[in-house]
Amino acid sequence: MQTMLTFDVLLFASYADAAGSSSIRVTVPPGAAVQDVLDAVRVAAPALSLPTRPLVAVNHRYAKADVAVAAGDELALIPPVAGG
Amino acid sequence: MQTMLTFDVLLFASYADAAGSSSIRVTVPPGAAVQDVLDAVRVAAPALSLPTRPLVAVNHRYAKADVAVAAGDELALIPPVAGG
Amino acid sequence: MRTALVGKPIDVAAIAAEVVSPEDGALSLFIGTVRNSNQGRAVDAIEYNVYAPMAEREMTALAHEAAAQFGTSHIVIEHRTGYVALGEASVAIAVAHPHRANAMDASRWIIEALKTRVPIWKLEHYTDGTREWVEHGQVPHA
Amino acid sequence: MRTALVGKPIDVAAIAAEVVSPEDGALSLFIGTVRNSNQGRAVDAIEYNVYAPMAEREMTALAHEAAAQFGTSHIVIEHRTGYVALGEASVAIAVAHPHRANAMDASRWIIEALKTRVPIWKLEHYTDGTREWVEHGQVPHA
Repeated sequence: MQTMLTFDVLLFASYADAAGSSSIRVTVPPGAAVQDVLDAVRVAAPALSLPTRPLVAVNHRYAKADVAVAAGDELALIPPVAGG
Repeated sequence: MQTMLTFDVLLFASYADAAGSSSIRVTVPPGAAVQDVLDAVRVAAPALSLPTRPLVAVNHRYAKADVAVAAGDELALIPPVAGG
Repeated sequence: MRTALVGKPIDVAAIAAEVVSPEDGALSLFIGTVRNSNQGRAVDAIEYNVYAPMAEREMTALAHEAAAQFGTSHIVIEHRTGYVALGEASVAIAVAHPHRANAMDASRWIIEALKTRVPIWKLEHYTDGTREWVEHGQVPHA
Repeated sequence: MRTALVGKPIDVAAIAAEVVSPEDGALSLFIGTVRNSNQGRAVDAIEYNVYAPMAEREMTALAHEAAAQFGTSHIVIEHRTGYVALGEASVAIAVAHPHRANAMDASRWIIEALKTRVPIWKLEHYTDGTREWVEHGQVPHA
């Protein structure tokens, strides 16, 4: 039996405000993808009320929902950006 | 009989170089238009070899060939501009 | 080519001097500045929240993509972090090229792409003491 | 709004500071610079010949037309006269506006119109000692 994966998913701006934290810890089974992490975040932080398809970054790159995650990955939820 | 009109038509850049002067004196009859001035310039300075329809300014504004000229007007021939 | 997140005021003249090479005939500079109102509300300052390592990666990627598309590596992008006062520059994009169309096209492409992709967020501080996250697509912006 | 023919180096930072007002969120700057070659010939310097009173009149007219068309009077145009050395700015166009699209559209409109209408001519001095008047439409240019 493989070890579960634990991530501290980074939050920014309005997401961090809504969650009251700059990260949220989630645990997903081995072989999980971005979508599984999102589902776990929704359960762990219902106050966050994420949009249907929030942007996610894996290791500083935008990643689709079916991208696999691995131990040590840096995961972040990206609210609609507003630089400039 | 009315007095003839005399102008020192201003020349710039390649026109001044071709004419060997920064202005050229022409005399046209009363009631003359820009086109008459141009014709007189061609006679007075054949070395200038003007294009068929050179740009002309009357009192610092571009003027068409049929614009009347009057004593005291500042006339200039404008080579293709190249600012910037 | 250089991109940077900066905590101090942006030096426009220094960037202009840095980006122009002897073969360039044109420099296009876009500067975003903090304006005193948005959606009719009086603004005091903007606080930029940045996901720094990813923002740096995306800014570098933008510069490389623009270089390939517009034919110049003479590109500098700087974006402020933290509090930025009224009238100060929040972002500067400088592109130099032998010809003006490429320089202008490139700087415009970069600012539009930056506002779509680079993970930076702005918290507007209003003169009435309230604050709000600005989200593009939700409100008009500069 | 200000337009000027200038005999000294253009101060880009001063123009940027001058043109931006508190309500502006965007500044678009276009700078033309003297490049080291044109049509494959090595250039030493450019000498600008200007029909000054008409050039001033046309530059002012351009600024007013741009103000009406793009909705901002925050416009500065400076053009050098006489000799301009390699790498120096020959022209600077600065437009500030609450929103970036207008600022960028206006500065681009102005440089294109300036190159069509303002009576200024450039004499290129080449490193081989020869000189030639550049005429738009005849040769590519920045």
